[in-house]
Amino acid sequence: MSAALKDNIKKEIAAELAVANAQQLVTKMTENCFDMCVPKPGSSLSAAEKNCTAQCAQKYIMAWNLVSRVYITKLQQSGQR
Amino acid sequence: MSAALKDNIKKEIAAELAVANAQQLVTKMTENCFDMCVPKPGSSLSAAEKNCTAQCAQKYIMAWNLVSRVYITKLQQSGQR
Amino acid sequence: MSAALKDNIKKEIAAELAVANAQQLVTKMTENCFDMCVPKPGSSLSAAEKNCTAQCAQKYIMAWNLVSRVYITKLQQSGQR
Amino acid sequence: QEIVQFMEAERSKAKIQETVHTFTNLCWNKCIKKVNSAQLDGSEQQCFTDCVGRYLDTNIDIVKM
Amino acid sequence: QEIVQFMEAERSKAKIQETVHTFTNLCWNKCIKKVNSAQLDGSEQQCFTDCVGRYLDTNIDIVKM
Amino acid sequence: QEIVQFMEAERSKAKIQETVHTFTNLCWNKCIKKVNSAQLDGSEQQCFTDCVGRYLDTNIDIVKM
Repeated sequence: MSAALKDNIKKEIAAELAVANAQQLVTKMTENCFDMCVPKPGSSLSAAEKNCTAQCAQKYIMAWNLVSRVYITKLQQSGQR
Repeated sequence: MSAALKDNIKKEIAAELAVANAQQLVTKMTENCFDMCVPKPGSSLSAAEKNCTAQCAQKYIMAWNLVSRVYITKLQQSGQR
Repeated sequence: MSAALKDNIKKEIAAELAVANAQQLVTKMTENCFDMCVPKPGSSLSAAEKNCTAQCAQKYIMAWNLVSRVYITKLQQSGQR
Repeated sequence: QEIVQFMEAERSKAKIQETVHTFTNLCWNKCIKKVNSAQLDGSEQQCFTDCVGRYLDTNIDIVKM
Repeated sequence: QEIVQFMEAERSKAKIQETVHTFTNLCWNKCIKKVNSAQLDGSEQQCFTDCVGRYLDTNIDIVKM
Repeated sequence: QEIVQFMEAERSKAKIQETVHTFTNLCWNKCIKKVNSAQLDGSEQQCFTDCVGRYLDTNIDIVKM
Protein backbone atom coordinates (compact mmCIF):
# COMPACT_ATOMS: atom_id res chain seq x y z
CA MET A 1 0.00 0.00 0.00
CA SER A 2 1.36 3.42 -0.90
CA ALA A 3 2.09 5.95 1.83
CA ALA A 4 -0.45 8.33 0.26
CA LEU A 5 -3.19 5.70 0.36
CA LYS A 6 -2.36 4.86 3.96
CA ASP A 7 -2.56 8.53 4.85
CA ASN A 8 -5.95 8.78 3.19
CA ILE A 9 -7.31 5.81 5.11
CA LYS A 10 -5.99 7.24 8.37
CA LYS A 11 -7.58 10.60 7.65
CA GLU A 12 -10.93 8.98 6.93
CA ILE A 13 -10.86 6.93 10.12
CA ALA A 14 -9.90 9.96 12.18
CA ALA A 15 -12.61 12.07 10.52
CA GLU A 16 -15.29 9.45 11.20
CA LEU A 17 -14.31 9.33 14.87
CA ALA A 18 -14.33 13.13 15.10
CA VAL A 19 -17.82 13.31 13.58
CA ALA A 20 -19.18 10.64 15.95
CA ASN A 21 -17.67 12.48 18.90
CA ALA A 22 -19.11 15.84 17.81
CA GLN A 23 -22.57 14.32 17.29
CA GLN A 24 -22.48 12.78 20.75
CA LEU A 25 -21.47 16.14 22.21
CA VAL A 26 -24.29 17.98 20.41
CA THR A 27 -26.83 15.36 21.58
CA LYS A 28 -25.75 15.62 25.22
CA MET A 29 -25.59 19.42 25.10
CA THR A 30 -29.05 19.64 23.58
CA GLU A 31 -30.51 17.25 26.15
CA ASN A 32 -28.98 19.05 29.14
CA CYS A 33 -29.45 22.61 27.91
CA PHE A 34 -33.05 22.00 26.74
CA ASP A 35 -33.80 20.48 30.11
CA MET A 36 -32.26 23.41 32.00
CA CYS A 37 -33.20 26.35 29.78
CA VAL A 38 -36.66 25.34 28.47
CA PRO A 39 -38.54 23.89 31.47
CA LYS A 40 -41.95 24.70 29.91
CA PRO A 41 -41.74 24.69 26.11
CA GLY A 42 -44.04 27.30 24.50
CA SER A 43 -44.99 28.09 20.91
CA SER A 44 -41.49 29.39 20.16
CA LEU A 45 -38.18 29.85 21.99
CA SER A 46 -38.17 33.13 23.92
CA ALA A 47 -35.16 35.46 23.79
CA ALA A 48 -34.33 34.42 27.36
CA GLU A 49 -34.49 30.73 26.43
CA LYS A 50 -32.28 31.27 23.38
CA ASN A 51 -29.79 33.26 25.45
CA CYS A 52 -29.73 30.60 28.17
CA THR A 53 -29.23 27.83 25.59
CA ALA A 54 -26.34 29.66 23.92
CA GLN A 55 -24.59 30.26 27.27
CA CYS A 56 -25.34 26.71 28.38
CA ALA A 57 -23.87 25.21 25.22
CA GLN A 58 -20.62 27.19 25.59
CA LYS A 59 -20.44 26.22 29.26
CA TYR A 60 -21.03 22.57 28.33
CA ILE A 61 -18.15 22.59 25.85
CA MET A 62 -15.85 24.16 28.44
CA ALA A 63 -16.92 21.50 30.93
CA TRP A 64 -16.27 18.76 28.35
CA ASN A 65 -12.77 20.11 27.69
CA LEU A 66 -12.00 20.40 31.40
CA VAL A 67 -13.27 16.88 32.15
CA SER A 68 -11.24 15.58 29.24
CA ARG A 69 -8.03 17.21 30.55
CA VAL A 70 -8.64 16.04 34.12
CA TYR A 71 -9.48 12.48 33.06
CA ILE A 72 -6.50 12.10 30.72
CA THR A 73 -4.17 13.46 33.42
CA LYS A 74 -5.57 10.92 35.89
CA LEU A 75 -5.13 8.12 33.34
CA GLN A 76 -1.50 9.09 32.81
CA GLN A 77 -0.83 9.38 36.56
CA SER A 78 -2.21 5.93 37.23
CA GLY A 79 -0.22 4.53 34.33
CA GLN A 80 -3.40 3.00 32.90
CA ARG A 81 -4.09 3.23 29.23
CA MET B 1 -34.73 -13.56 -7.67
CA SER B 2 -38.43 -14.09 -8.17
CA ALA B 3 -40.88 -11.29 -7.31
CA ALA B 4 -42.56 -13.58 -4.77
CA LEU B 5 -39.27 -14.26 -2.99
CA LYS B 6 -38.43 -10.55 -2.96
CA ASP B 7 -41.82 -9.83 -1.44
CA ASN B 8 -41.24 -12.42 1.25
CA ILE B 9 -37.87 -10.97 2.18
CA LYS B 10 -39.37 -7.48 2.35
CA LYS B 11 -42.21 -8.69 4.56
CA GLU B 12 -39.74 -10.35 6.92
CA ILE B 13 -37.56 -7.27 7.18
CA ALA B 14 -40.60 -5.05 7.80
CA ALA B 15 -41.98 -7.48 10.41
CA GLU B 16 -38.67 -7.58 12.26
CA LEU B 17 -38.56 -3.80 12.41
CA ALA B 18 -42.17 -3.65 13.62
CA VAL B 19 -41.47 -6.15 16.40
CA ALA B 20 -38.36 -4.26 17.55
CA ASN B 21 -40.33 -1.01 17.58
CA ALA B 22 -43.23 -2.52 19.54
CA GLN B 23 -40.84 -4.04 22.09
CA GLN B 24 -39.13 -0.70 22.57
CA LEU B 25 -42.52 0.97 23.05
CA VAL B 26 -43.62 -1.63 25.64
CA THR B 27 -40.32 -1.24 27.52
CA LYS B 28 -40.59 2.56 27.67
CA MET B 29 -44.30 2.44 28.61
CA THR B 30 -43.65 -0.06 31.39
CA GLU B 31 -40.74 2.00 32.75
CA ASN B 32 -42.67 5.28 32.76
CA CYS B 33 -46.04 3.94 33.88
CA PHE B 34 -44.54 1.75 36.63
CA ASP B 35 -42.59 4.76 37.86
CA MET B 36 -45.69 6.98 37.86
CA CYS B 37 -48.42 4.53 38.93
CA VAL B 38 -46.57 2.27 41.38
CA PRO B 39 -44.45 4.59 43.55
CA LYS B 40 -44.39 2.08 46.43
CA PRO B 41 -44.73 -1.48 45.14
CA GLY B 42 -46.73 -3.74 47.52
CA SER B 43 -47.46 -7.47 47.57
CA SER B 44 -49.76 -7.16 44.54
CA LEU B 45 -50.98 -4.42 42.20
CA SER B 46 -53.98 -2.60 43.72
CA ALA B 47 -57.05 -1.83 41.61
CA ALA B 48 -56.03 1.84 41.60
CA GLU B 49 -52.51 0.93 40.40
CA LYS B 50 -53.89 -1.32 37.65
CA ASN B 51 -56.32 1.37 36.56
CA CYS B 52 -53.59 4.01 36.53
CA THR B 53 -51.28 1.73 34.52
CA ALA B 54 -53.98 1.00 31.93
CA GLN B 55 -54.76 4.69 31.48
CA CYS B 56 -51.09 5.57 31.47
CA ALA B 57 -50.32 3.02 28.76
CA GLN B 58 -53.08 4.32 26.49
CA LYS B 59 -51.93 7.88 27.10
CA TYR B 60 -48.35 6.86 26.31
CA ILE B 61 -49.37 5.36 22.97
CA MET B 62 -51.32 8.51 22.08
CA ALA B 63 -48.28 10.59 23.03
CA TRP B 64 -46.03 8.36 20.87
CA ASN B 65 -48.34 8.76 17.89
CA LEU B 66 -48.55 12.53 18.36
CA VAL B 67 -44.78 12.90 18.72
CA SER B 68 -44.32 10.74 15.63
CA ARG B 69 -46.69 12.95 13.55
CA VAL B 70 -45.11 16.19 14.81
CA TYR B 71 -41.55 14.96 14.24
CA ILE B 72 -42.21 13.63 10.72
CA THR B 73 -43.95 16.89 9.78
CA LYS B 74 -40.91 18.85 11.03
CA LEU B 75 -38.56 16.58 9.10
CA GLN B 76 -40.56 17.15 5.90
CA GLN B 77 -40.70 20.92 6.47
CA SER B 78 -36.97 21.17 6.91
CA GLY B 79 -36.43 19.03 3.83
CA GLN B 80 -34.23 16.68 5.84
CA ARG B 81 -34.53 12.98 5.49
CA MET C 1 -12.55 -31.24 18.05
CA SER C 2 -11.04 -32.81 21.15
CA ALA C 3 -12.97 -32.77 24.44
CA ALA C 4 -10.13 -30.82 26.05
CA LEU C 5 -10.26 -28.13 23.36
CA LYS C 6 -14.05 -27.89 23.67
CA ASP C 7 -13.70 -27.45 27.40
CA ASN C 8 -11.17 -24.71 26.90
CA ILE C 9 -13.43 -22.84 24.51
CA LYS C 10 -16.35 -23.14 26.92
CA LYS C 11 -14.25 -21.86 29.78
CA GLU C 12 -13.15 -18.87 27.74
CA ILE C 13 -16.70 -18.00 26.70
CA ALA C 14 -17.94 -18.33 30.29
CA ALA C 15 -15.03 -16.24 31.59
CA GLU C 16 -15.70 -13.48 29.08
CA LEU C 17 -19.35 -13.33 30.10
CA ALA C 18 -18.43 -13.26 33.78
CA VAL C 19 -16.01 -10.38 33.22
CA ALA C 20 -18.58 -8.38 31.25
CA ASN C 21 -21.16 -8.97 34.00
CA ALA C 22 -18.74 -7.95 36.77
CA GLN C 23 -17.76 -4.79 34.88
CA GLN C 24 -21.40 -3.84 34.42
CA LEU C 25 -22.02 -4.42 38.14
CA VAL C 26 -19.03 -2.25 39.13
CA THR C 27 -20.17 0.53 36.77
CA LYS C 28 -23.72 0.55 38.17
CA MET C 29 -22.51 0.35 41.79
CA THR C 30 -20.08 3.21 41.26
CA GLU C 31 -22.76 5.37 39.61
CA ASN C 32 -25.36 4.76 42.32
CA CYS C 33 -23.03 4.84 45.33
CA PHE C 34 -21.14 7.93 44.11
CA ASP C 35 -24.48 9.65 43.57
CA MET C 36 -25.73 8.71 47.05
CA CYS C 37 -22.55 8.93 49.13
CA VAL C 38 -20.70 11.85 47.50
CA PRO C 39 -23.36 14.53 46.85
CA LYS C 40 -20.73 17.32 46.91
CA PRO C 41 -17.33 16.03 45.80
CA GLY C 42 -14.44 17.71 47.63
CA SER C 43 -10.66 17.59 47.26
CA SER C 44 -10.54 14.01 48.55
CA LEU C 45 -13.01 11.38 49.79
CA SER C 46 -13.79 11.92 53.50
CA ALA C 47 -13.82 8.99 55.91
CA ALA C 48 -17.62 9.23 56.03
CA GLU C 49 -17.84 9.14 52.24
CA LYS C 50 -15.50 6.15 52.04
CA ASN C 51 -17.50 4.35 54.73
CA CYS C 52 -20.79 5.09 52.99
CA THR C 53 -19.41 3.90 49.65
CA ALA C 54 -18.14 0.62 51.14
CA GLN C 55 -21.51 -0.08 52.79
CA CYS C 56 -23.39 1.00 49.71
CA ALA C 57 -21.38 -1.32 47.48
CA GLN C 58 -22.02 -4.33 49.72
CA LYS C 59 -25.72 -3.42 49.87
CA TYR C 60 -25.80 -3.11 46.08
CA ILE C 61 -24.34 -6.58 45.60
CA MET C 62 -26.89 -8.03 48.04
CA ALA C 63 -29.65 -6.26 46.14
CA TRP C 64 -28.30 -7.61 42.83
CA ASN C 65 -28.27 -11.15 44.19
CA LEU C 66 -31.79 -10.80 45.61
CA VAL C 67 -33.16 -9.34 42.37
CA SER C 68 -31.46 -12.13 40.44
CA ARG C 69 -33.08 -14.84 42.62
CA VAL C 70 -36.53 -13.20 42.49
CA TYR C 71 -36.39 -12.67 38.72
CA ILE C 72 -35.20 -16.20 37.92
CA THR C 73 -37.92 -17.66 40.18
CA LYS C 74 -40.54 -15.58 38.34
CA LEU C 75 -39.16 -16.71 34.97
CA GLN C 76 -39.40 -20.35 36.03
CA GLN C 77 -42.92 -19.90 37.43
CA SER C 78 -44.18 -18.34 34.23
CA GLY C 79 -42.54 -21.12 32.21
CA GLN C 80 -40.69 -18.54 30.12
CA ARG C 81 -37.05 -18.93 29.32
CA GLN D 1 -30.67 -3.88 -5.60
CA GLU D 2 -34.43 -3.54 -5.00
CA ILE D 3 -33.93 -5.32 -1.65
CA VAL D 4 -30.97 -3.15 -0.76
CA GLN D 5 -33.03 -0.03 -1.45
CA PHE D 6 -35.86 -1.42 0.67
CA MET D 7 -33.46 -2.12 3.52
CA GLU D 8 -32.10 1.42 3.33
CA ALA D 9 -35.65 2.79 3.59
CA GLU D 10 -36.44 0.52 6.53
CA ARG D 11 -33.23 1.50 8.27
CA SER D 12 -34.05 5.19 7.96
CA LYS D 13 -37.57 4.41 9.26
CA ALA D 14 -36.03 2.60 12.25
CA LYS D 15 -33.83 5.61 12.94
CA ILE D 16 -36.83 7.94 12.94
CA GLN D 17 -38.76 5.60 15.25
CA GLU D 18 -35.78 5.52 17.61
CA THR D 19 -35.85 9.32 17.77
CA VAL D 20 -39.64 9.24 18.36
CA HIS D 21 -39.03 6.90 21.35
CA THR D 22 -36.41 9.29 22.75
CA PHE D 23 -38.63 12.37 22.29
CA THR D 24 -41.76 10.70 23.69
CA ASN D 25 -39.84 9.67 26.81
CA LEU D 26 -38.21 13.10 27.24
CA CYS D 27 -41.43 15.06 26.68
CA TRP D 28 -43.47 12.63 28.84
CA ASN D 29 -41.31 13.71 31.78
CA LYS D 30 -41.92 17.39 30.97
CA CYS D 31 -45.64 17.17 30.08
CA ILE D 32 -47.23 14.46 32.26
CA LYS D 33 -47.10 14.93 36.00
CA LYS D 34 -49.86 12.47 36.83
CA VAL D 35 -52.32 10.19 35.08
CA ASN D 36 -56.01 11.15 35.38
CA SER D 37 -57.46 9.72 32.17
CA ALA D 38 -56.61 7.50 29.22
CA GLN D 39 -56.75 10.51 26.89
CA LEU D 40 -54.24 13.25 26.15
CA ASP D 41 -56.15 16.43 26.95
CA GLY D 42 -55.73 19.61 24.91
CA SER D 43 -53.02 21.15 27.05
CA GLU D 44 -51.07 17.90 27.15
CA GLN D 45 -51.23 17.64 23.35
CA GLN D 46 -50.02 21.22 23.10
CA CYS D 47 -47.20 20.47 25.53
CA PHE D 48 -45.95 17.48 23.48
CA THR D 49 -46.18 19.45 20.23
CA ASP D 50 -44.27 22.39 21.75
CA CYS D 51 -41.77 20.09 23.45
CA VAL D 52 -40.77 18.40 20.18
CA GLY D 53 -40.75 21.72 18.32
CA ARG D 54 -38.64 23.59 20.84
CA TYR D 55 -36.26 20.63 21.30
CA LEU D 56 -35.58 20.67 17.55
CA ASP D 57 -35.19 24.49 17.63
CA THR D 58 -32.69 24.16 20.49
CA ASN D 59 -30.79 21.49 18.57
CA ILE D 60 -30.64 23.68 15.45
CA ASP D 61 -29.47 26.72 17.47
CA ILE D 62 -26.70 24.65 19.04
CA VAL D 63 -25.53 23.16 15.74
CA LYS D 64 -25.46 26.64 14.13
CA MET D 65 -23.36 28.10 16.94
CA GLN E 1 -22.74 -28.18 17.72
CA GLU E 2 -22.01 -28.69 21.39
CA ILE E 3 -20.20 -25.37 21.39
CA VAL E 4 -23.05 -23.65 19.55
CA GLN E 5 -25.53 -24.94 22.13
CA PHE E 6 -23.25 -23.76 24.93
CA MET E 7 -23.03 -20.32 23.35
CA GLU E 8 -26.82 -20.12 23.09
CA ALA E 9 -27.13 -20.96 26.79
CA GLU E 10 -24.50 -18.37 27.71
CA ARG E 11 -26.21 -15.75 25.56
CA SER E 12 -29.54 -16.33 27.27
CA LYS E 13 -27.74 -16.13 30.63
CA ALA E 14 -26.20 -12.81 29.57
CA LYS E 15 -29.66 -11.50 28.62
CA ILE E 16 -31.05 -12.44 32.03
CA GLN E 17 -28.10 -10.78 33.78
CA GLU E 18 -28.66 -7.65 31.72
CA THR E 19 -32.29 -7.54 32.94
CA VAL E 20 -31.10 -8.10 36.53
CA HIS E 21 -28.81 -5.06 36.16
CA THR E 22 -31.72 -2.96 34.87
CA PHE E 23 -34.08 -4.08 37.66
CA THR E 24 -31.50 -3.66 40.42
CA ASN E 25 -30.81 -0.10 39.29
CA LEU E 26 -34.51 0.77 38.92
CA CYS E 27 -35.53 -0.76 42.27
CA TRP E 28 -32.48 0.71 44.03
CA ASN E 29 -33.88 4.16 43.24
CA LYS E 30 -37.30 3.15 44.61
CA CYS E 31 -36.10 1.19 47.69
CA ILE E 32 -32.91 2.83 48.98
CA LYS E 33 -33.09 6.42 50.10
CA LYS E 34 -29.92 6.40 52.15
CA VAL E 35 -27.17 4.03 53.23
CA ASN E 36 -27.01 3.22 56.96
CA SER E 37 -25.51 -0.26 56.91
CA ALA E 38 -23.87 -2.80 54.66
CA GLN E 39 -26.90 -5.11 54.97
CA LEU E 40 -30.28 -5.07 53.27
CA ASP E 41 -32.73 -4.91 56.18
CA GLY E 42 -36.05 -6.78 56.10
CA SER E 43 -38.12 -3.94 54.70
CA GLU E 44 -35.54 -3.21 52.02
CA GLN E 45 -35.53 -6.88 50.98
CA GLN E 46 -39.33 -6.81 50.84
CA CYS E 47 -39.21 -3.66 48.74
CA PHE E 48 -36.85 -5.19 46.16
CA THR E 49 -38.93 -8.38 45.98
CA ASP E 50 -42.16 -6.40 45.52
CA CYS E 51 -40.53 -3.99 43.08
CA VAL E 52 -39.44 -6.79 40.73
CA GLY E 53 -42.79 -8.59 41.13
CA ARG E 54 -44.98 -5.55 40.47
CA TYR E 55 -42.75 -4.40 37.58
CA LEU E 56 -43.26 -7.77 35.88
CA ASP E 57 -47.02 -7.61 36.65
CA THR E 58 -47.20 -4.14 35.11
CA ASN E 59 -45.31 -5.37 32.06
CA ILE E 60 -47.70 -8.31 31.63
CA ASP E 61 -50.78 -6.08 32.04
CA ILE E 62 -49.45 -3.72 29.38
CA VAL E 63 -48.60 -6.50 26.92
CA LYS E 64 -52.09 -8.04 27.40
CA MET E 65 -53.88 -4.76 26.72
CA GLN F 1 -0.13 -3.39 10.10
CA GLU F 2 0.48 0.34 10.35
CA ILE F 3 -3.22 0.86 9.65
CA VAL F 4 -4.22 -1.75 12.23
CA GLN F 5 -2.08 -0.02 14.84
CA PHE F 6 -3.62 3.31 13.91
CA MET F 7 -7.12 1.85 14.27
CA GLU F 8 -6.26 0.46 17.70
CA ALA F 9 -5.08 3.90 18.81
CA GLU F 10 -8.22 5.54 17.43
CA ARG F 11 -10.42 2.97 19.13
CA SER F 12 -8.79 3.61 22.48
CA LYS F 13 -9.23 7.35 21.86
CA ALA F 14 -12.93 6.78 21.12
CA LYS F 15 -13.30 4.83 24.37
CA ILE F 16 -11.73 7.67 26.35
CA GLN F 17 -14.00 10.22 24.64
CA GLU F 18 -17.02 8.05 25.48
CA THR F 19 -15.99 8.13 29.16
CA VAL F 20 -15.51 11.90 28.96
CA HIS F 21 -19.09 12.23 27.64
CA THR F 22 -20.38 10.10 30.54
CA PHE F 23 -18.43 12.05 33.17
CA THR F 24 -19.33 15.47 31.75
CA ASN F 25 -23.03 14.56 31.81
CA LEU F 26 -22.85 13.10 35.34
CA CYS F 27 -20.82 16.00 36.79
CA TRP F 28 -22.95 18.58 34.94
CA ASN F 29 -25.92 17.36 37.00
CA LYS F 30 -23.89 17.69 40.22
CA CYS F 31 -22.11 20.98 39.46
CA ILE F 32 -24.47 23.16 37.39
CA LYS F 33 -27.79 24.12 38.93
CA LYS F 34 -28.51 27.04 36.62
CA VAL F 35 -26.90 28.92 33.75
CA ASN F 36 -25.86 32.52 34.45
CA SER F 37 -22.97 32.96 32.06
CA ALA F 38 -21.17 31.33 29.16
CA GLN F 39 -18.10 30.76 31.33
CA LEU F 40 -17.30 28.12 33.92
CA ASP F 41 -16.55 30.13 37.03
CA GLY F 42 -13.85 29.11 39.50
CA SER F 43 -16.10 27.11 41.81
CA GLU F 44 -17.71 25.31 38.88
CA GLN F 45 -14.28 24.38 37.51
CA GLN F 46 -13.30 23.11 40.95
CA CYS F 47 -16.52 21.11 41.16
CA PHE F 48 -15.92 19.35 37.79
CA THR F 49 -12.29 18.61 38.73
CA ASP F 50 -13.32 17.20 42.12
CA CYS F 51 -16.27 15.32 40.62
CA VAL F 52 -14.08 13.43 38.14
CA GLY F 53 -11.41 12.83 40.77
CA ARG F 54 -13.73 11.53 43.47
CA TYR F 55 -15.69 9.44 40.96
CA LEU F 56 -12.47 7.68 39.96
CA ASP F 57 -11.48 7.31 43.65
CA THR F 58 -14.89 5.74 44.38
CA ASN F 59 -14.48 3.41 41.43
CA ILE F 60 -11.03 2.31 42.62
CA ASP F 61 -12.27 1.77 46.20
CA ILE F 62 -15.10 -0.41 44.90
CA VAL F 63 -12.87 -2.48 42.62
CA LYS F 64 -10.38 -3.03 45.47
CA MET F 65 -13.08 -4.23 47.87
